[in-house]
Amino acid sequence: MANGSNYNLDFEKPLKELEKRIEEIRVFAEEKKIDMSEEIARIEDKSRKLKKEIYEKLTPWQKVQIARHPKRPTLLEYSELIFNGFIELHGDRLYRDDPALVGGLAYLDDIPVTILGQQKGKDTKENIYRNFGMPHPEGYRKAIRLMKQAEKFGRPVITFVDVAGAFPGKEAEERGQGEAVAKAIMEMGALTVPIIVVVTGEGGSGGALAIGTGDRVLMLEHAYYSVISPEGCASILWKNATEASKAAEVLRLTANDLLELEVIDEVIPEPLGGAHTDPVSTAATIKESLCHNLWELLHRDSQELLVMRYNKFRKMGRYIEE
Amino acid sequence: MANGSNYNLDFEKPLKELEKRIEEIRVFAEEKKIDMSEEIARIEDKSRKLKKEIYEKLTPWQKVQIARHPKRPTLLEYSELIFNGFIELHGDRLYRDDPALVGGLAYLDDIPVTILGQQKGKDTKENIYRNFGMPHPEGYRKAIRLMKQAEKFGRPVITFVDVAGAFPGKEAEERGQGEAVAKAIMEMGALTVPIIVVVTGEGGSGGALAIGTGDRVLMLEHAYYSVISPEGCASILWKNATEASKAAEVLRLTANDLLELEVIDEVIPEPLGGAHTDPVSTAATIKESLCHNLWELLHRDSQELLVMRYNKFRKMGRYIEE
Amino acid sequence: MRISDNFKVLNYKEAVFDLDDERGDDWLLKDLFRSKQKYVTIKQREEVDSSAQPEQQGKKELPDGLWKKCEQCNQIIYHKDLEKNLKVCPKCQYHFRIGAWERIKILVDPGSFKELFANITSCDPLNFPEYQEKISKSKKITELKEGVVTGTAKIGGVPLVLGVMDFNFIGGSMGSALGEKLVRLFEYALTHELPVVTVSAAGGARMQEGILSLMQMATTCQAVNRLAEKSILFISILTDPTTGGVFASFASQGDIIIAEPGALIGFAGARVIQQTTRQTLPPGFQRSEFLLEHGIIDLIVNRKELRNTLARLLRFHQRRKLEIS
Amino acid sequence: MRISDNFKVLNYKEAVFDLDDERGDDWLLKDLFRSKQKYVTIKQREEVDSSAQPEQQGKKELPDGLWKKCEQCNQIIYHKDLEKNLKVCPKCQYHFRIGAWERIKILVDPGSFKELFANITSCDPLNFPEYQEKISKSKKITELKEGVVTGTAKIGGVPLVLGVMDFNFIGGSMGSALGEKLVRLFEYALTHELPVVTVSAAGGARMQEGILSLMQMATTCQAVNRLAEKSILFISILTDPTTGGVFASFASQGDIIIAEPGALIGFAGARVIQQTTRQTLPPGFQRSEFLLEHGIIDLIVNRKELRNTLARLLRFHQRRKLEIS
Ligand SMILES: [Zn+2]
Ligand SMILES: [Zn+2]
Repeated sequence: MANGSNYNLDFEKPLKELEKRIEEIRVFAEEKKIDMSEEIARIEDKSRKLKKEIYEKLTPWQKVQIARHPKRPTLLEYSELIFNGFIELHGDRLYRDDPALVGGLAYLDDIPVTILGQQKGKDTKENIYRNFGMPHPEGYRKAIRLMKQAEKFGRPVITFVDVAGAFPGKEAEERGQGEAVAKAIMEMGALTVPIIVVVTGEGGSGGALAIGTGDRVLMLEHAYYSVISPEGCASILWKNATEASKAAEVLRLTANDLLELEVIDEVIPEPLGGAHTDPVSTAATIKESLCHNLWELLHRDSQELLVMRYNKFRKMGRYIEE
Repeated sequence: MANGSNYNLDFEKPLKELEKRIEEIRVFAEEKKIDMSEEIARIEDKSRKLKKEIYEKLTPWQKVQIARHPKRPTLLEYSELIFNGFIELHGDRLYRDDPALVGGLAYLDDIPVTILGQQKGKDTKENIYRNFGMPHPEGYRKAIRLMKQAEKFGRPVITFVDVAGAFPGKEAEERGQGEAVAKAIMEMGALTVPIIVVVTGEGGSGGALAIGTGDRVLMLEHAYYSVISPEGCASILWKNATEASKAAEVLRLTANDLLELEVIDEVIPEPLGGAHTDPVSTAATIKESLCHNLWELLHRDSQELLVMRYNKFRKMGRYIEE
Repeated sequence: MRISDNFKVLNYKEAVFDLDDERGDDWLLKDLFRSKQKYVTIKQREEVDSSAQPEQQGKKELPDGLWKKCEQCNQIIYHKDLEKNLKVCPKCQYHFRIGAWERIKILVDPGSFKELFANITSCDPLNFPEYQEKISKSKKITELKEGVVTGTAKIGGVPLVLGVMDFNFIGGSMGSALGEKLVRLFEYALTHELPVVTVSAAGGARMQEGILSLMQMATTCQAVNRLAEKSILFISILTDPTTGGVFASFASQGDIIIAEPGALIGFAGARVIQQTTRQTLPPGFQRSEFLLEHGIIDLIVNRKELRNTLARLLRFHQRRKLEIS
Repeated sequence: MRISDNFKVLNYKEAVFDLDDERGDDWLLKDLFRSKQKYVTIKQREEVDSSAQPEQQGKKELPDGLWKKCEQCNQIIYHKDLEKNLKVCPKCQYHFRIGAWERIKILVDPGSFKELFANITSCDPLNFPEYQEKISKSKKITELKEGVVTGTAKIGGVPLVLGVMDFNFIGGSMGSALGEKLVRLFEYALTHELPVVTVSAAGGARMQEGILSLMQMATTCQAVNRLAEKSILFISILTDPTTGGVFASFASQGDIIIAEPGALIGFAGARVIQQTTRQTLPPGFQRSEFLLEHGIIDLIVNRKELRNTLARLLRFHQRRKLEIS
């Protein structure tokens, strides 16, 4: 729960060193009035190549770290960068407005849609306010309300998944978190309008799936989506949470893994260095993907959608029939 | 909030005195071994006549007192006396199971129905547990859940209204009592199965109406149904809650008033002395009324019911069109 | 003469709404009050049922029509400035209560409001003490025939039906006539497939009509159900105060619920709660911000942004066929 | 040999259910155990995944098969008496965990259970460490091919489909095969218009199948949706423990939800909650009684009353045309 400036990606250390060196040379060159532009260009080129090299062979655990980057763009940023005229709507009409799950109305190009998703904070204060982006039951119930509202007015729903996991808290259990998650999954299964899910950051187990049952499930290149956190898995398997990196391998939680497993439909590429290094271009890529997917879905009628959605999830299992 | 044994109906004082006299004579006769049966019979006859006299010209305020009698039969008693095989179901699936609103499955003769209503306690301890029969929002939400469950399985709903009024409490407001009451009214308006409402005791404003929008609204002879409590009305009108008796007159809150105003469909007669003096016969009368009304409603299809229900409440206003 | 007749006096710029408009929240005001010419003069109104709002008792200390004291921060405000600011205190943003016609003026496109069901008015079905007098007095003070003004209008160019309550008419209480007008409005919206906007300002059910007023909760809710069936948009705006049976019926059942800042909104009255349960009520109890936090309303919108927000929401929900090739 | 083959050994009296039956709660037991003849012998089973239930660690102190110590009140119970009492402690009513076939035996009309989808079993789609071994071990211990037994049966004469989970099969976790069996069961119910009863005993999703196991929450929920569309009754029975992804999917979406007394039911684990939030958890947290109080379940029913309750509920929901003249 570090904030952005302190958060370093280990595997970027050699990169950071190169950048530091470039900076040093710049300062030196300026002081001494020497032209070192050639030297700088050479190191910059090296840095670019190194970055490409690193990002081409990111390990699952490295991707998890990128997915958790505190500067990683959130729904509220995407709501401005991808959509027009966003109006946030509040409340579950039952108990509380949950700031950990944000939703409202917006246009995707010209098309009115309902968007919603978990919302992490950008600093400690906001993270406390937003419970680090982990909804309470009232968050899922707000999602349900907004989705049913969208259904009433025949507009598509686009959800953004970014959650470490269901919130382990006393009040969440008291207010029926399990029921709320299940109900959200149920309602999404029965919704008569198109649903597109984008896993933008962390796809943490039930908290993610609660708003994850769509006609299309898209996923950012460095997002992850898993039944359990790598740390949790490691502590069960090897009684050691520090084996998380190994657990991230065996869980098959990267976007490419999920594409291979046919759990998601599309991997949305991120800029070199991850979404947080260029939210604008990331948003543009997401928007492109949303538009072409929504375009296809808008050709279907409700009944078709429901059957397709059912079949899509129906086949997501691997078993033996002896 | 007196308990049963302390609760005296003022207007029954002469009756109680006659009963006391009879008892005294009995004891005296026994002690002295004198036959006083003729004397006793004479007074008993007088007592019967007096009772009839009193109950034939009960004032509205007296009826309010009867309606509030702590021994007045409640839903849980009626569930046994009118229905078979009652199974109570619990919870709103959201926040809490509200003991002030009880509901479940039962047979009316052979017909599976859902029954529900406010539930007062029989003593102080139970009254505290049941919040004196005044539901919190979760009570109304349980009612909604059970009604929608009934709709799903195509069975009629029978509600029993007995509530002093909506509960004035901090938590009730925090959890959206107004919204919950409105939603309950809304859902009843849209329910595709027959609904019969029986006002058995107090029909206290919004708390009563929340489960009061039925295809038939029946009312026990001494029940009352009002937009405001007589005390509340008196303190607004005459800045004096003790004028409640006068307020009860002007509010037109008795079963006969409501029949005249076409707000209810039927007055269910009570035994002489009120429902609490003979719950079994009261229940039998209610059952008869429920059966013949349900029989009529079962001949209608859902669409007819909805139109009839709409029109029924649609016309409940008196205004001038200039 | 209706206050609405004064509409023509106002030199509105025909608003060009644009959803991507970045002119900010002030544009409406600017348009409304661009030229410092004659403003519509609205008669000072006596507050009816002031018992429900004891904090307003002292407000007559200053000469009417020239100065007004803010009920929240005690700022002395030049009356014309207050009018210009849509009766919102320029210092603390306190939203003064306003009448139905003032509200309509603020909300709708100029000249677009056409009143409906204007002839429906209350009778006295129960022969209730002093009710006739109350009605007569309210009619005189408010120049209204009933506590709600209903009609068609346009907001940001989008046609809709609009029902606006007036708290000064017997405390904004809902009796048969008021319920009837609202239901007719909802039915009109149903027939003509128009979105519905209501602005509530209400003390609850109208006691003087007894059970008949309680039944208006059912009647209006049922009509809202019919709107829902046909997916007709219903935006409910809650202003200070929206309580009792109005809040516990149609007003809390909007697809989108908007409140003005600081409005008192709730079911049971705070005084009754304190008397009954001896509970200490937190500051801000039953105010808009409290309801937003508790998940009951969607948005809190300042009065001067209200029209713009409505326009955006109405546009967003306008029916149109997606052209799919 | 399946334990179910032993069914014939039991000398059941063919139960005559009557909804107005006033014989009380004991009648089922009486019928079941009227004659003190040979009982079905159920093999002692090792608890799998005992890490999830540390309080059971000490239970092997006594020789198996003869005596058992109650895990709640420490009462020493003669094994046969425990069996007779449907594995409920006669002293404190603690409900011991029981296997799928024991559960089926207790619930259904004798001889009525017909297994479906028995050949579906787990594979190892992710090549997950030690998963193959876990499956093999569970299969051996439980004599099951998967953590749920599915089939058709009758209860109180009413035909239904029944899915019963077994906590001893990899902690009752839901993997692809388990999800598939449940969904097939629900789809079977849909085709044949039969009511559905599930009995959950589950630790959550099966980690070893990664994301595929998570997706079983979606798959099963969608199938429950289809049941709902056709108004097919779904009764969900929660037994100790029902947690994680099973609780947060089909198991919490029954039309009627019944729990056995004292069962652990919840989404997030108590230990994780304490570690993460440092909150003190009240006694009885996430137990059946807690869930009833919090409005999440309908009923708590003792094991020995369960069959009777189910029979009543199934009868109540039997489809029949009302003959209206
Ligand atoms: Zn001020
Ligand atoms: Zn025990």
